[in-house]
Amino acid sequence: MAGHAVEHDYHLIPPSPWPFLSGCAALVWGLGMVTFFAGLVDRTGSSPMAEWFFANGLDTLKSSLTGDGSLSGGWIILLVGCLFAAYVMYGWWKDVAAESAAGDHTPVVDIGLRYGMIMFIMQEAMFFVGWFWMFFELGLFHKVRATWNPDILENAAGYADSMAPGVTSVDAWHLPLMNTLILLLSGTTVTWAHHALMHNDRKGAKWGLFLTIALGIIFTWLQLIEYAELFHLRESGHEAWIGNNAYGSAFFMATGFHGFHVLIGTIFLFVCWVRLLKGGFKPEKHFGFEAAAWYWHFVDVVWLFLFAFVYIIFAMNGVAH
Amino acid sequence: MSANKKTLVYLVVLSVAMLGLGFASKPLYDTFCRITGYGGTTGYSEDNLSEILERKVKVSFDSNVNGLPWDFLPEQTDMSVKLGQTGLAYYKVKNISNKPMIGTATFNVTPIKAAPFFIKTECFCFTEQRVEPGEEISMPVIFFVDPQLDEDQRLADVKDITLSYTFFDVKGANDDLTAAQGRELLN
Amino acid sequence: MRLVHNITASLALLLIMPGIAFANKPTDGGYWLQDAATPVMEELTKLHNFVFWIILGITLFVMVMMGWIMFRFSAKRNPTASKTTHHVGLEVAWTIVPIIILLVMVVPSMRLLYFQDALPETEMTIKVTGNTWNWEYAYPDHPNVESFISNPLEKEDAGDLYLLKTDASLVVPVDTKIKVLITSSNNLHSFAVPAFGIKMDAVPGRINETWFEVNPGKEGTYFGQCSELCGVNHYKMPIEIEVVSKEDFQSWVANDGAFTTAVVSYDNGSIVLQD
Amino acid sequence: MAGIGYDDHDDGKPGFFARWFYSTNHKDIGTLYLIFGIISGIIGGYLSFMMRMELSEPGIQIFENGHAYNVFASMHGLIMIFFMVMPAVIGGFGNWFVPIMIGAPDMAFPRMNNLSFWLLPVALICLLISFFVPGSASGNGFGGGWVMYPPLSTSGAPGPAFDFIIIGLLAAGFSSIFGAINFITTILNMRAPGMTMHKMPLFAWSVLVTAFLLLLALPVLAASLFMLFTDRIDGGTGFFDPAMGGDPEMFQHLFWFFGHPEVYIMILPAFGMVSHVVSTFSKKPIFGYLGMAYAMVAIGVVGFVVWAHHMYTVGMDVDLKAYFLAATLVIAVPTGVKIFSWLATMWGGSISFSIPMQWALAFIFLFVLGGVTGVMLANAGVDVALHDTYYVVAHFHYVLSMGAVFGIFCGFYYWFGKMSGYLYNKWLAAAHFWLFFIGVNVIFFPQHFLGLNGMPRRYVDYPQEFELWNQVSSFGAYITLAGVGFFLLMLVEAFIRKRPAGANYWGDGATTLEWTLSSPPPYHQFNTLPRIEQNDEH
Repeated sequence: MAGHAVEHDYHLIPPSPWPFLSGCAALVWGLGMVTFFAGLVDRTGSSPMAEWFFANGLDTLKSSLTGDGSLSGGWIILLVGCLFAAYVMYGWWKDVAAESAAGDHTPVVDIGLRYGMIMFIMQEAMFFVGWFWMFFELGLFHKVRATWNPDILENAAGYADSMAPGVTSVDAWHLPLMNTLILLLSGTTVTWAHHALMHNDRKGAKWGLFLTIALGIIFTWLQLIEYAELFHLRESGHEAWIGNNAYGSAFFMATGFHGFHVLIGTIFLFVCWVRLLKGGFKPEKHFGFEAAAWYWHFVDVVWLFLFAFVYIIFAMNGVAH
Repeated sequence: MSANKKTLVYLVVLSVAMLGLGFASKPLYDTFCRITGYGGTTGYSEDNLSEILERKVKVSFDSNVNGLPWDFLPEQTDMSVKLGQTGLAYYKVKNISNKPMIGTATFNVTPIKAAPFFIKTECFCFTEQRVEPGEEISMPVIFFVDPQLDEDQRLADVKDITLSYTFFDVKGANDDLTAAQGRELLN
Repeated sequence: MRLVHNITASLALLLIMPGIAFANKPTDGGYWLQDAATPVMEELTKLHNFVFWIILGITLFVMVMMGWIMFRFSAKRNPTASKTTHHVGLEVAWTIVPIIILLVMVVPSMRLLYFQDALPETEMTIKVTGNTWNWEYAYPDHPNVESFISNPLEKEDAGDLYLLKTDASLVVPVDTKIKVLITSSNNLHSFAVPAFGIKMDAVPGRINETWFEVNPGKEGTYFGQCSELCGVNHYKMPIEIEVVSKEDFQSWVANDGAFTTAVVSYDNGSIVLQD
Repeated sequence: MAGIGYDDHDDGKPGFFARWFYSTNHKDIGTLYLIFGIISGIIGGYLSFMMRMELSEPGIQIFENGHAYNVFASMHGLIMIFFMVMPAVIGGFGNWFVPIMIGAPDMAFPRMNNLSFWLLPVALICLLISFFVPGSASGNGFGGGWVMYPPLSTSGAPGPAFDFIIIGLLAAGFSSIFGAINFITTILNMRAPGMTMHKMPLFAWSVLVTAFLLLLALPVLAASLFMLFTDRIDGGTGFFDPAMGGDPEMFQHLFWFFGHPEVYIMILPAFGMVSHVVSTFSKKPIFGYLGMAYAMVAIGVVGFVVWAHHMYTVGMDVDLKAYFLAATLVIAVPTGVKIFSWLATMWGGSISFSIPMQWALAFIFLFVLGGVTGVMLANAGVDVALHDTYYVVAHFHYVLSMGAVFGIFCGFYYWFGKMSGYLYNKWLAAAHFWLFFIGVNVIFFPQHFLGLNGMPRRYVDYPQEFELWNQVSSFGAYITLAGVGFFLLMLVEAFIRKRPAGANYWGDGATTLEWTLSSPPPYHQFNTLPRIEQNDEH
């Protein structure tokens, strides 16, 4: 049917290597995940097959890569997988940015991109639903069954009793409060950048975005300090360290995954910043920037939930460390 | 495009509703039960401890050990208490291995619907217990059954409540024993 | 298509033939629930049969309708298709009628559910612990009976009852309301006795409870099997329950959990052992 | 663009490697999905055939021990669900026909579409690796069932086999999530002028609902898989470890919150395809189109609030059981609406019994059979006797192995000419249908009897009392195998003979947009968007 002129505004894309390479990167990353964590722990048991697997496969690879084999596990494979994935993302996004600049993103394509981003954020929200569900289950209903404290529904303070006795919780009004303010502030700076961009005030946009990224990095930094302090508690032999129970599991995994999303959001904003510096984005068309801003706001909202439930309510009866 | 946008709005609202309904159905249901007094999670107020009813329940005691060389038994199989009346029961635990060991106990109560009314004012659960080799220790549980149990229609048939404890080994605390034995037990 | 319908129809007929009286274990070629030995299982069987008739009716209705439509409206007999696409009355009807059928069904269903759950005043308790891979039974009310482990018998010893027979059966009295506490020492298991209508998961760190009461005159040996995947020997942890008369049970308890030939007499409820 | 210098709007097909590995064409990607689905189906079918052979008589004949059998059973479930049914119906037929049916030139995000596909082989490789690496002390592979309940999947399976499965399922999950985003955007944003939501073909509707289910359910699975992963690390988390205050039962809640919508994810697209086939071969438009569309939406919505009916015996509060019982029964209503609407579509029609129609009729009948046993199982009281017995196995194979799979074959024969451009041999196709139809019924109908009689699932060996029906069931596996043989024969024959199919080889009844195109359709269709008349009747 060649020869017909294309009379629609949709964007037909020529073959692209990135999806296939993404699959390859995912495979390397997945192998890295398994070998890294399987390598950390001696899971071989007594199976001869296991001995063979580790001796001939991973250990050989590991020692050929590291020389001595003192580092157990396939962290190198994991690292290679991550770098591979980063390379693919770089190439993929570069193509998208180039297509956008070439005018391939007609209004209808632009709307499609918006739908796509909304759906993506929806699935991210459901991912956190899983973690919050676990958190509430451990906080509320697990103890209903276990009759730890039956008045949980009477007052919110009851949440705190989901922790084992003596477990110290993080004081919500120190670092977590600061982090909340930082994220809220970053929400305003990103809006500032957006409005500046819309009014073609490129300098303001650059500054707004720069501040947002800086605040994102500070947030991550403070979160790392908080983790470091908590790990220090374990090192010092504090017997009721929160990592020793299911509450701690939920705490670390929920805040950890949020932190991971902050990292992704920061990188996303950073990419936008670089594009902005290079002269990308127009006042009337800058969806890449908007998507980053949406994502940032989503991360912000998740944090507010974490702050309200994980830090404040659960920590009401907790002992500040 | 506006038709599309409308559809989007509808669908987003729909999905949020689906999400919300799914996520909220369990807590909502529990809350509903509590408010109507129909379900099992009736709350209790803290200042009714003085009230003691004539209705009696039999409280049975149960014990389990999971992955520890310990003997762990209740010192009484059951005891009859009035609603609101404080009961005192003892469990004894003995370390039959030749090294000191640390365990931690979880507990639960059946029937599930009666669990929220079973209140322990002192227990040894969720704290680490260290027991020397050959040592035998006795551990008290002080509890009462909330008199509000009597007001709940659903619990009219509850005459027997079981309190069960399970001792687990503390992760990492007894490594030399559990790394080998624990796996053996599991596989 | 007709041939297939005939086959399925005859299979359905096979199903509704009156059930043969079954023993206390599965029967080769058996196609129905095992014989009820407890009130719960009796109720369960009743509800099952009730629902079965409803779903059979629905299936037959759809089948006959389909058969008729395929016959009547085949291209040969009906060369020109109609263009009807809506009939409000019909659409409302096939929404309302199923709702009514479901409402009819839900009443006995809830009754059974609550009957199973409401623990009556039980006369004794047994405790079941699932291990990998055997069951451990204890009698908390009878401290003199030591808890024991019930291992499956190997093929040579079990004969025809391989994968059902154990080296130590759970002994319970007939006509007694018995509470069963179920837990597990590691993986999930499920304590299931089909003839009693009980099945309850054994979960580590949790205690679950259920109850049964074997009907008078139903003494005998009953069999069940672990019903929650628990690893390599999941298939090989059968449950064997010996239901004995109250007197025999008393003597079993008096002998610290052993059947002996010793004569036992009962004097005002207390047991007197005679040589 | 990495050296592939094709003009954006070139209609020519790229070279082999670029076309099949770097593809951005929805039809090519759909073809890849279908080929992938067939390969996975053969692997999964092999696993189930071995299981049936093992069970054909008491005693352990084929497998080394119970663990090896459990590995086969677990992998059969995972591969059939994630790598056969889902890729075939959503990835394969969805990719091929959703854009065409709504009058779009391609999917909204063609590159992401290809990513969705390429994550699947990655996932399958991870699952296949897990076969050959240590699982537990009893042997290689993971034998904890497709439901992966802890503690059997945490402390009970210490080897890396299960880690590979987690990684594989995460990859498959992200594949489906990206696919879902793509379908939703395509359907909402790329409908041809005049193609309103209420004029959209039912298959597109079914994929839209499915995509929403995927989007909302799979992230929860991803979260619970991460929990399993970290629980498995020594010194890691304790979500499902009672010793740390966690709760193994909680995994079941999270899993089934995903797992129940997953069941509808597999069956809804089949509903869509069957609707088209029934309408085409009755030469009548769908009866009660709106009711059909919104019944699917209702099934999707209710599907999210019934998950714990898979957990009646875990020791749940009785009122919760009562709620889940009632909610589950509600699903029978929209499902009934669909069944009756299909019957009403045929009523007054002029029915020709071509191969796709045979599959569709068999689908309706067998789905009813599987559906009514679902009503039985929904009764929490009766479920106590049937839970985790072969009755459940029979039930879900009637709705999946005969529901979803019959739907797949129904669509396959319906669109085979459209996709390949060739006509299939009717005799081979008929042999496939009849052998398959008889085979699966012989396999699964006796399993109802086994279940009623009390035979538990996932048993490598069973008491001799269960022998008769197991023998019958295993005999059915031979018949089904022969049926699959005819399917492959049919494929080979069609591609050797190359009988050209016309644009609309089904005649008047086939009214959706794909029949306005040539067979196979041009590499890029609808360079001029079709216009749907406002007064088109459904």
